Amino acid sequence: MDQKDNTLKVTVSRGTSGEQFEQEFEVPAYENQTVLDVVSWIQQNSDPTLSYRFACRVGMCGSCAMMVNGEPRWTCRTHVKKVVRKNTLSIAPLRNLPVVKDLAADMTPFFDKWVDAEGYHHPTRTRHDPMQEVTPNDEERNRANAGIECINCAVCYAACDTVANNDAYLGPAALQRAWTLYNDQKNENGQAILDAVSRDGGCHSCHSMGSCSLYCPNELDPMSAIAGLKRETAKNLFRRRR
Amino acid sequence: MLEFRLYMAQRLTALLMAPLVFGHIAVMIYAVQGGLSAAEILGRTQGSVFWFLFYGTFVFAVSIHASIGLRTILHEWSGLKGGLLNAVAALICAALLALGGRAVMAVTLL
Amino acid sequence: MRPERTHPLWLAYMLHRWSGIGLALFLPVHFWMLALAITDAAQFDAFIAITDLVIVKLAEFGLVFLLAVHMFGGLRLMALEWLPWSAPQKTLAAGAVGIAFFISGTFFLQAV
Amino acid sequence: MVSGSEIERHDTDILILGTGGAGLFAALHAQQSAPEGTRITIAVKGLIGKCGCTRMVQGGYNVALGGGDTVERHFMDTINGGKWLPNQDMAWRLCKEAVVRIHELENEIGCFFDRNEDGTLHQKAFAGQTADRTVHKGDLTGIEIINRLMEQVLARPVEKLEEHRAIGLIPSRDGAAISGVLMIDMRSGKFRFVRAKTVLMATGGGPTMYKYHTPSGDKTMDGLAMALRAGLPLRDMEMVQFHPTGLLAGEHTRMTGTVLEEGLRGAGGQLVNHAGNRFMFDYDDKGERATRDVVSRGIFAEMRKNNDPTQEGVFISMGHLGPDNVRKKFKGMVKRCEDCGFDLAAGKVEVVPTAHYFMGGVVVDVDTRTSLEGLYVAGEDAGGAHGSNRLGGNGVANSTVYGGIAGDIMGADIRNMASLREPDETVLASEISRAVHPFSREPGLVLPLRKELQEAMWEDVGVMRTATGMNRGLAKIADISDRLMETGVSGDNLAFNLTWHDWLNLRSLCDVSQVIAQAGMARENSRGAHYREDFPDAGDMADSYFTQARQTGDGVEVTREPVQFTIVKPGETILPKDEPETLVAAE
Ligand SMILES: Cc1cc2nc3c(=O)[nH]c(=O)nc-3n(C[C@H](O)[C@H](O)[C@H](O)COP(=O)(O)OP(=O)(O)OC[C@H]3O[C@@H](n4cnc5c(N)ncnc54)[C@H](O)[C@@H]3O)c2cc1C
Ligand code: HEM
Ligand code: SF4
Ligand code: F3S
Ligand code: FES
Repeated sequence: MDQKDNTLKVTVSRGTSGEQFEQEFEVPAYENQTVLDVVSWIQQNSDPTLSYRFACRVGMCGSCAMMVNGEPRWTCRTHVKKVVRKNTLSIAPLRNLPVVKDLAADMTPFFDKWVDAEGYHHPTRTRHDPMQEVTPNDEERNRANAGIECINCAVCYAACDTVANNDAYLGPAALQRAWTLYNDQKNENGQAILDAVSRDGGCHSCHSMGSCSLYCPNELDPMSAIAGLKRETAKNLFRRRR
Repeated sequence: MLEFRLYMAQRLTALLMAPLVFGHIAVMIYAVQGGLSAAEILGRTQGSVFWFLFYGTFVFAVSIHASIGLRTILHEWSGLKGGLLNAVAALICAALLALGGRAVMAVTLL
Repeated sequence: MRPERTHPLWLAYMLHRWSGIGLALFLPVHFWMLALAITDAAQFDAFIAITDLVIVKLAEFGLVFLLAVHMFGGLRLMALEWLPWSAPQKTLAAGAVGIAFFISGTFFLQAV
Repeated sequence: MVSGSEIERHDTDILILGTGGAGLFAALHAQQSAPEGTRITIAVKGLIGKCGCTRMVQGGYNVALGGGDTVERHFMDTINGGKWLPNQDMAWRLCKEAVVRIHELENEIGCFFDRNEDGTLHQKAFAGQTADRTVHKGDLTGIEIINRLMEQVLARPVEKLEEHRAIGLIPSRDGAAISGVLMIDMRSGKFRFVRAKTVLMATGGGPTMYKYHTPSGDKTMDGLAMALRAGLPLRDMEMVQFHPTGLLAGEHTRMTGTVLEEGLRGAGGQLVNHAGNRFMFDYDDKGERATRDVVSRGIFAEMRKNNDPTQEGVFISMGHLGPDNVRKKFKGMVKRCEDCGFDLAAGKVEVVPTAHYFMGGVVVDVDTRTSLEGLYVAGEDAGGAHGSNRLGGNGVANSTVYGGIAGDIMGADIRNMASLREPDETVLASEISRAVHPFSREPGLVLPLRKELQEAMWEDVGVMRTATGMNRGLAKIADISDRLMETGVSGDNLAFNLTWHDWLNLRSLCDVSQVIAQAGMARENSRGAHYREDFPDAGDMADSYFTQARQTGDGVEVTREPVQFTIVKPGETILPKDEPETLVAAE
């Protein structure tokens, strides 16, 4: 490797929403290096004012997602090797969210929508009741399990053009959560969920473009979850008429 | 809820149109074999209740279907929203109905 | 083009959208032409005559293609949304385009 | 200098610091128990539920739910595991209340834990347990617990101060109680002083002052450093738990230190040294399946023997179990290693012991109250429940159990607290000047100092300790600490200024590191996680003492306090006579 191969040319988006600009950095390349390491190197060695967010550094907390060469990714688990092109990288804050500063996006809208989609458990029992017995592999449970490991990283949210173009759209993660709960035998009030996702900006705004499922780092499939909601809401319409 | 209703309307009209489109394409393929002329078309269709219903249904469905589709696109790509968006969509629907209705009348009723 | 958009399902979505727009633009023209059929049969025939031009043939091909693409795209979507999914949707998308091509191709060959 | 007028002031009734298992549970319980109209505020260094270690819990949650297992057995395991140092009342309440908490998690919060085929809860046995007790959701238990808790809190009318870093516990004017907490609103860089009638500190400790460590990046012992400054007694501060298998991927990556799951060894994973030989049987009959502390020491000793500078750690090798089998059984781990460029399924991955959990913490009673009125501490910040060693699975049980208790107690106590307390403005001012100190110095790099501290702690106050080593460590800590005070940060733009926070993080770490080393000096025996090469004996169990550290003037004073055997004495058990020693089927 010659000297040039040992450095990465990294373009980083700086500033806050509305006042963004790009800045270039040279970062030494290492054998085991993630995109988060590149960003950290810049802040720790080159420009101490660079802002970004991370916590767990192992793909569990979902706070480190950024746009890497235009694609949304969890940076702590993205090896540079996988994304680097001709020794260059471009890094920007997660798309479709306001920017707090530099690479740190404001995730508030994402979580507000999570709650708007009724994305929280509606209990049927209390702590004083025995736990519900649930057959682990029946069909309904498998549907609930399919999306349960979402880490709310908002990668799917950033990948989706419908989110980009429609402010009200709840987005793939929130809807997938709603679908998971809808299929959870322990959750009461499926109707509340169907109502929530039938409002404007709900599941019917999705165009099944599938970027969410393509980019989800945990290989979840929000697109199919949303399709499930569309099916259930449509069925429910006829059911209620009767 | 509005969007959900529009969604259902768009899907239902699409389902309605699908067989009509098939029929139409079949007719077209048959028709072009002999070369088109006004007389030919009119000869086949005029005075036919079947063709009136066939194309009438299509026009009705397509006006609803396309205006809903364009409403979505206008909202997503131009940011139009609220009453204005709905008004524009209704206008498109009305225009399509008018134009299409006139055409169906012309082709089938005289 | 942004890289996050260039995958089969996204392309299917775009194709569906643009074919819908194309159809929506064509439809009024088409209606207007039909209406002419009674108000001014001579003008209509003159109009129809130019359908012999290659360029118009191509346009027609395009329109039928749009209709076919859009229809099959739409049916694919509805299948995906309402029928319990399982089949890889990419195949469906590709299949839709393929069949569309087949039908419009038939039409085109018949026409020339 | 920032003047007082630049502080935003803000009032609430119940203030909670941190959103791990302890913080989130406290918020929910406080809401249930406090009188109508009580303002509840939750402030956190990161985003709600997306920081801290509870989310990183892999293996699971210990709770005795019958099938032969009893709260008594869980308790005895906890006491034995903690080598008789735990506060027995706390350990008892932990084991007992865990039963309620797990039902709450499943039934009210909506967690779904793995089931047996017949639909009942699946439980497994972690090392050091005598029953199949650990409830889990695959090997991502923490994500399930925290996501569900987070949703509940997000959906409730609790005031949320995200990316607010607590930097000082501010007492009332008379010093008798707490007045509130000074924070930095990290997004703007402004100071915010939040007054509250009750404050729960649940910032989760986190021994990240070691070269290799597992906890989340936001955890830097801020809570314990604040408690120390507030004059609160801290116990068991020498007790740092090391996990034997942390990933070793080089110095320049944040992946280094992250944990490779315990189950790998349980399933038959082998540890081999740089020469390619298995070595754990040289140290313990159970080989790789020995407890965390034993394996950590085995690896550490092996590392010391090796003088090839290119190879620091040892290797974990799974290939002999069949790569496909490994891939299937440890899907998450294999993928994680693969993303980082390692082949866990077929190849071997370099590992080192890594600092994992901090048993020490603030002295509290079984109701989470501290010696400062209005201040409560729960979770990893609180000391006592685990003694010298925390059983795998007792960590998240501890934080959720005591977080909930703290919420209940605060909700009740607040009824007797008529009004907010005026702060001691001099403490407030001095905490602010502490925080702005780096702006008065020439900007420099903070990272090299942190690395030096981590190296020093790893070498001298780490897996194996001696008086000489710890004295050397103390000198290094003092030196690093001094140099930190001369290392500045540019104060031009304080919004989301991570470098400023790196500085503050290191400040907390230095302060607590010193206490760890001093407490380590004070314990002249080897118990659980604390191993003295110069005092390898465990000492007489009946004379067990725990260390208690407290800031006095400029220094820290460590005393030894006798353990009160309030429930069971060493050599005895509370299990019925004919109970078998273990219910876990031998492998
Ligand atoms: C990788 C890993 C695996 C683990 N696996 C298990 C397991 O299988 N079973 C088990 O029982 N235990 C396990 N543990 C231990 C367990 O995670 C902890 O015992 C427990 O989660 C601690 O909970 P907590 O609420 O006290 O702290 P945490 O969950 O760590 O939360 C601390 C919170 O305080 C916030 N905070 C920190 N400083 C400040 C500040 N200055 N101002 C404001 N907020 C602040 C943090 O951002 C965070 O939100 C594991 C730990 C790790 C690291
Ligand atoms: C004949 C069968 C047809 C079927 C099965 C069909 C189906 C569909 C479906 C399912 C959608 C929703 C797409 C989405 O939400 O992403 C749609 C959208 C649309 N359709 Fe059709 N359609 C048909 C005919 C037509 C015709 C004839 C026109 C035009 C005149 C048309 C115009 C549109 C437009 C403009 C959209 C909006 C596209 C978008 O939202 O991206 N459609 N169609
Ligand atoms: S669905 Fe996948 S991409 Fe979307 S938030 Fe969840 S884990 Fe992230
Ligand atoms: S990318 Fe967006 S449009 Fe639907 S399928 Fe996924 S949410
Ligand atoms: S830092 Fe937690 S997912 Fe990347």
